[in-house]
Amino acid sequence: MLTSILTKALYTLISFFVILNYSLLLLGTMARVRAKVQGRIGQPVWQPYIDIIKNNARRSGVTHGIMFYLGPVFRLAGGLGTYFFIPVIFGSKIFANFSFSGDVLLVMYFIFFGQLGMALGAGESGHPYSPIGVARGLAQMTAFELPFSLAVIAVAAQYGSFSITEIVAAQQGGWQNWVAFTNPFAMAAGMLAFLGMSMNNPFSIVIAPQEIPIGPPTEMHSSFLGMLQTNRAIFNGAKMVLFMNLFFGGAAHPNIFIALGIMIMKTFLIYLYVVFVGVSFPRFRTEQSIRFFLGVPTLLGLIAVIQQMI
Amino acid sequence: MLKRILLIVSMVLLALILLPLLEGLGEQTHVSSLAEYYLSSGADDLNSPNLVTSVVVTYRGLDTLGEVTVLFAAAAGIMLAFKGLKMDEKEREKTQGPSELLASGASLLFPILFIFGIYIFTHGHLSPGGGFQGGVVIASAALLLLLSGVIPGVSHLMTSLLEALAGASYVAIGLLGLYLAAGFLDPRFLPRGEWSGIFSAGAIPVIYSLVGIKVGSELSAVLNAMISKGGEK
Amino acid sequence: MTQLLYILAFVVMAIGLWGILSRRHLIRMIIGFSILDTGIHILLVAIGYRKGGTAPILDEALSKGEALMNAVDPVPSALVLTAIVIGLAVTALMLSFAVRMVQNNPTMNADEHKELKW
Amino acid sequence: MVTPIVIIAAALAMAFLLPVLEKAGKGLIKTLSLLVLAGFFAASLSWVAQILQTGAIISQTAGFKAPVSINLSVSMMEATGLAVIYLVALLSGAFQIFVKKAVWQGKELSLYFALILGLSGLVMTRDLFNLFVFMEITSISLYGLLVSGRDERRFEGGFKYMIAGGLSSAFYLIGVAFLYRETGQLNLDIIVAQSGQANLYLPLLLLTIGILIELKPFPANGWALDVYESADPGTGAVISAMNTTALILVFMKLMPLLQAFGSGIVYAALIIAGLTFFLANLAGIRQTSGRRMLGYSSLAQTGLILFVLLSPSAGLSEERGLSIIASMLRLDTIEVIALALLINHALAKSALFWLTEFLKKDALHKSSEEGDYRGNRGWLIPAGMAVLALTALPPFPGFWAKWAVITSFGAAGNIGGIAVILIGSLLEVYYLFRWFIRTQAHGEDGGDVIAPQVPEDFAPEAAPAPAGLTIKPAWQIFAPALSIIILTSLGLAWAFLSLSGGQELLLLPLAALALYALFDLIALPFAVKNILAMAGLGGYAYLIYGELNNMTLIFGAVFIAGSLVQLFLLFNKRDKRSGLLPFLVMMILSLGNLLVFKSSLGFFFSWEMMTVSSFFLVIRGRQASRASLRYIMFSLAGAFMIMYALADGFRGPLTGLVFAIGLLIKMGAIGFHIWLPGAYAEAEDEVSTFLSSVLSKAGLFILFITAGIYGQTFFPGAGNAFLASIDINAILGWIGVITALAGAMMALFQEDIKYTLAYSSMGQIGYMILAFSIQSHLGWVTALYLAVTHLLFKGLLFMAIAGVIMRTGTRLMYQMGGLIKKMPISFISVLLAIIALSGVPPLTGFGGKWLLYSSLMEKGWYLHAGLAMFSSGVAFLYLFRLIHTIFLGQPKTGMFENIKEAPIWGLIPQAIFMMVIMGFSMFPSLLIKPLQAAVEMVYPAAAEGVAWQGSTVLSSLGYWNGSAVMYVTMGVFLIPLAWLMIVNGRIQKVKQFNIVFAAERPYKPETTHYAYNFFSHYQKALGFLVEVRAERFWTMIRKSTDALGGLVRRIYSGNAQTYAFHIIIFVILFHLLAGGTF
Repeated sequence: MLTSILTKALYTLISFFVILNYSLLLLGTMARVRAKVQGRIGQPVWQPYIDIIKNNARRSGVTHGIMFYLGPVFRLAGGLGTYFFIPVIFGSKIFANFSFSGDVLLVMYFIFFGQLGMALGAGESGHPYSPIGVARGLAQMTAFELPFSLAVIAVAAQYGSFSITEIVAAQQGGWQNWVAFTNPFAMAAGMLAFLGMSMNNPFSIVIAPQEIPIGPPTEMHSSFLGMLQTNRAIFNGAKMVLFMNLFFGGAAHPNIFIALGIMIMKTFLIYLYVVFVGVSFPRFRTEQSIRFFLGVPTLLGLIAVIQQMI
Repeated sequence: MLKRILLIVSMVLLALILLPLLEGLGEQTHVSSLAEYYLSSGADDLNSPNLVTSVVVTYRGLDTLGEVTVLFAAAAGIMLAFKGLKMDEKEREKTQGPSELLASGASLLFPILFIFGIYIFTHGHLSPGGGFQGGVVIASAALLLLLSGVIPGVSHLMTSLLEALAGASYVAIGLLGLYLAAGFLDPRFLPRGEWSGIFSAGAIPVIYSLVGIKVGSELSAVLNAMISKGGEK
Repeated sequence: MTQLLYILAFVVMAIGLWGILSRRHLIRMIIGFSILDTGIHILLVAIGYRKGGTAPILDEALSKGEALMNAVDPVPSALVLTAIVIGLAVTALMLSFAVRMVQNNPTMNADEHKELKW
Repeated sequence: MVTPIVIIAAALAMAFLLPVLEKAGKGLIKTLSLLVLAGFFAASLSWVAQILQTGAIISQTAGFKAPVSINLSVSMMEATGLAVIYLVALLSGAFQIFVKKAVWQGKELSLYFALILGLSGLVMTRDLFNLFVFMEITSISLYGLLVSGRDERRFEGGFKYMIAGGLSSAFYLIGVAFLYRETGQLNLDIIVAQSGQANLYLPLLLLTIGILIELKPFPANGWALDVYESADPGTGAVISAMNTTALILVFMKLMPLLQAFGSGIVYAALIIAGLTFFLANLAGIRQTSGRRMLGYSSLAQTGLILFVLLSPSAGLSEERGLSIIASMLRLDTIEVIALALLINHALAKSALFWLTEFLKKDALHKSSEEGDYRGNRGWLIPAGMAVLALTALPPFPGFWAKWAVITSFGAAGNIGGIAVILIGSLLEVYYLFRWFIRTQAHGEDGGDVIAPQVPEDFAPEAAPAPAGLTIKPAWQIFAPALSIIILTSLGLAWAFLSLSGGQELLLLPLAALALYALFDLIALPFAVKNILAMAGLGGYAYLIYGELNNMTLIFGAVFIAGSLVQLFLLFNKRDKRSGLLPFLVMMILSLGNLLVFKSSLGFFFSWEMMTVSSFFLVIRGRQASRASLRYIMFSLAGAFMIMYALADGFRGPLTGLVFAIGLLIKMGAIGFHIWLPGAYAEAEDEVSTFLSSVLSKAGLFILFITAGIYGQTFFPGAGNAFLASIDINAILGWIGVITALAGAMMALFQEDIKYTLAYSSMGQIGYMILAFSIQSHLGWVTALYLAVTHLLFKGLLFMAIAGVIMRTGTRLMYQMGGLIKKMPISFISVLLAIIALSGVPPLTGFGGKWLLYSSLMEKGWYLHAGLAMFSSGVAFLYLFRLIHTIFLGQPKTGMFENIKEAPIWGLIPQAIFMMVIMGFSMFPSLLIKPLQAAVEMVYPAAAEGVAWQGSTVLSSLGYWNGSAVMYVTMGVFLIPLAWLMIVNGRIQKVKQFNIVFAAERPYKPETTHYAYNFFSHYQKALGFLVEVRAERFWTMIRKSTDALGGLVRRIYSGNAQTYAFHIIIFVILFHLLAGGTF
């Protein structure tokens, strides 16, 4: 019993370590990519590390109350939890995380956990920009949630399972088995929803109120901010892993390192796609993005679902 | 105009509906089964020559009692309606006083009419006539006096007292019939008397007299109320 | 003969009804009622009549034995008597109500006594 | 022994003598009158006893036997009818003598006795011409009584009455004349006995028309309305109660004659009666004059009684109480029904008429002008009960009679009859309740949606505005009060007879109502009352526990235990709050009774009791007039549909659908939801929580039990109708999911916090409907799971919010803000509740979502699943807004500085619910396993592959381990928290408005709270989805009904001549309906 718990703790640590570093590097890389597109040199790849360390090292700090204090904790817990409920590498014990606790539904709803906590923390800060950003973000979230959930439903219906592991298992045996190819409409709907989920252009209105003062929600600073930045990396990673699992066959190889490589490659491409779209399009207003998500992506999702129904 | 046409149409339709009633209404040679009884046994039952009176006062006595009540209620209603209603001073001035001729004529006629009225209701069981007719004649006598201005008004107290007592006595006689004879309003608790006599036919003449008094006083009171526009000043 | 009486009754009733329905003057409406009542009374009397019948009052002209054969039906006569009195009472009451109505709203036109409606 | 004829003589003697005796003393005649009236009533009762032994009492007159003389006959129907008449006569006489003593003198009393004489004669006589005489006595004495009124217009009304009365007697007399000519007889019994007579159609037609006109049939009833409007209320009561009763009895007397010689006439009268009932109610909804409205209601009730009497199939019911009464009184069932309706109408309507005597104004234009009688319970209680009685709600006799009629019609397949009665009744419900609600509306109640309150009037709980009327001295109310008491006891007696076969338990809510009303009366301290209420509920739970099974146990926990916990909240307030507990306890017990009823009548009785009690809870709100009207309208419309389905015995899928719609209305499903937000929101804050968290489950429960489990026993065929027709479930499913979405969307755009919560409840109910309609093991477990958890988190929310509103004095969210520091416990409970509600793991809400999607996917309802996910996202929006705008952001300085945490009694129930939520979150199997057991009877788990593996629940699609999720969440939460505490050692607390790290520094906290119109962008994008369509639709329905009613009443032009013309038209119409030709 004890050993199994300890092993699990060790595995969890490894998994955490991998995703943290990978995600931070990915963020840095993508920032550079974006800069290149815009004709700038950009920050160094390790800039996210510097930010986090610097923020955590700051000695001054104020708090507006308990919720404010707990907000970033909630946020990071949400990111970590989301990640831990997803099996990262198919067939690997180390990277199976806590996926036995629940299926894709759990993951979908656990995403809200951090967002809610964050929103509450930011809300207590008393700064009006925070709720403005939250209102926009939540509004947009419900919108992209619809095509995304339709895509998930289509996939679950396709394989008769909500279990991520089983979905990945069903996609093994070559790229032609990936959902992206067996159920392209679901993949399209999901990937369009993913644009909104990652809050890049053109769906970045959510963070607009924060841009004037500073990074993530407005009043957060020092170690709070550091925690949020950590989460941003992990949460990003978690989402990309989820999409990889759902639509692109997951990462599976007997050799754990090759499997990791596959994972890195796939998620990198997924993220690259987001950045690619982001640099190509201007920003939507909230109501525009809502209408967008409820338009073509939802239609695609509907087609995918109806396909399954027929 | 449209309304008029609608009226005519509906009247015609109503007439058409009721027309079958007229068909087959030939001359009758027989009276109804009910009447047969009255005609054959009525005289023996009650010892009253006037069979109509027998029917009115006894066989259908409840109707008559009701009838009295109707008149009573109407009188009460009318008096309530005129109660507290004052004639305009101007209007009063406009009314001309009665002529001398009318006044003298009324004074002359009143006793005759009054006695005639009494005659009619006391002989109701013998000849055509009865309480209502007699009462109306008496009331017309009172009307004559009122119109001619010989008396300013009929005493309210008197009429109401008379009316009440007559009415109550009527009910009492009915109850006497119930307890002394065979049923409510049965006149046979008084002796049958001799055929065609004024004190015959049991309580029928008493009842008719009471009705006469009641109707006479009631109608007088109503007329009084209408003329003076205010029964009780 | 009796049929004529029936027809007369109906004509009188119709006239009365027509008066109620078409005359706007309150008093004329009431007169219409009286006429209608009169028609009904004629009808009742007609119903009681038998061919060649005489009044059901036993006297020298009509002995007890003959009554069954020759007297008219006494019942409708009794009914008519009651109906007349009732008609009288209603007419009197109607007139007094009409007087009060006109006092509240000085017009005899029934069309203009429409404070209560709908 | 007083024979009938003595009554006639006594009444007559009184009539003749009173004007004279008056001279001797006013006190004398008044005492004498009352004694005689009481004697009449006693005599009629003694007849009832005598008739039971010896049969009909016959009085011959004049010493001769009928038909030679006129005879009076009193059989059971007449005796009981006379008892009603004499009872009302006694009460009415007492009312006039004591309350209107200035007006009522010898003449009036004398006329009154003439009237009673006329009515008695009408009922007793067997002679057709004599009947005419009594009819005239009645009419003429009534004309006379009209004179004694106050209204200037009474002569106009009286004149019209005379025109109609004159015509009716003319027709009657002509009819009698020809009848005599054809049969040679005037005695009813003889004529009937002479069967095989010549054609009596036309005489009987005229005869019937003569009687019918007096019964005010459509269209010949304009005069009656004018009379009701202009007459004194006392006289109105006399006409409506006594006159109608007598004339109905006359009509019953003529029935054998009509049936023997003119079936066409019976048919025509039936149609006319139905038309009268329906159209009078239709036109009634436009009334602004209270008395004229009561007049319309009287016409309608008369029509109803006739309709029931004449319907060939109205007496088929074998209802227990009805049969017992019928055999006890040796009457036909149909006669008992008619009698019950007569009593119900006579007592209730006369009570209402008497009560209007006390109103300052008759007109009811705007509620704010004349309303606000709520201070005067002496007026309100009898008025409310009378309205309940007239609208045939339990426990009044009308309820039982109507149930008998409707079930009889159902058994005979007479759907048209059911439709006429139910739709007409609904219209009557509308205007009677509107009238009642308006008279009692609070002075501040604009009768419209709440207007935003300006921050200045934050005064908590304004003192009630001075009452609009005072009845001084209070005893003046005795007549309506007595008549209602008698009516209630009769109803209770019937209730007891009906339910005595093992369902006595169902009477408990009434007992509780009485008991707690008594407690209110003796001014027991509220805390004591509340403790007694809790103890009572506990005892009740113990009482019914043995009768519960797996399914009912769950709802029992929701209804009883859920309420019990929330009762703690009521300790909050120190004032008397009379009227709250009686209805609350009654409602909870009625809900509990839904679990243990044993017959469809028992079910419907409890259902209506629940409706009534909850209505009186809603109406207590300060601005609830509109909401309560909607509530009662929709509730009763739903109840009527249910009644129809029960009566029809679930014979076809259509009936099942109607039943389902009835329940959906009660649950506030989309399209029928417009009553819901107002009712939940405008009720008092402490009451809202009961309504939303407990009451809202009633419809769901009935859905469950009718859909199979117990259906076979109680509602033969119910299960089949549901289970066999998948279509109904498909419809339910879509309705459910759309309700969920619409509820969430509408909750989004509310500024009023209670409206937000109310719409949220609507959305949650939508999920339950959806889950129910899946019709599988997992689906039903979901529905039950949602029901239980909804109780927990919605109760939590409403209770916490009640505390917030109590402290802040406002319901508008944007006026609050930053309360987290002032009310931290309330914040935690709201936080917990919204996490649970939104379905975010690790709390219980997620279980509901997981179950829902799993079952939906299994069912193959992918689109439903998608929409459900979308609406749960939307729910997230309003939940965040809820917690943010109230507890977070900037508090308004000055306004809420001295606010304290909610009182302890508000927090205790919240704490209990929070603990339960945490428990269920940690160990979902504690909740899910009992639910599975409940569902097992219909849908076994094994058939669908639903299984448990340790603490992981497996569906055929996925799995969920609630405990593991909890541990992981705690882990990932605690580790960063520890990290933060280590790193962030020297953290400094700053004041709320010290927004240091933002670039801009705003000046005033008041303008810094981003709360108003929170989701404006969302409204821009998707607002079109929640435009007020349903509201508009129902408004259109109301307006067009209004317009129709306006159209109908236009024929009552007020012109005496037109009314006469209507009578002619009526004759022609009647002739045509009777199958006559020209």
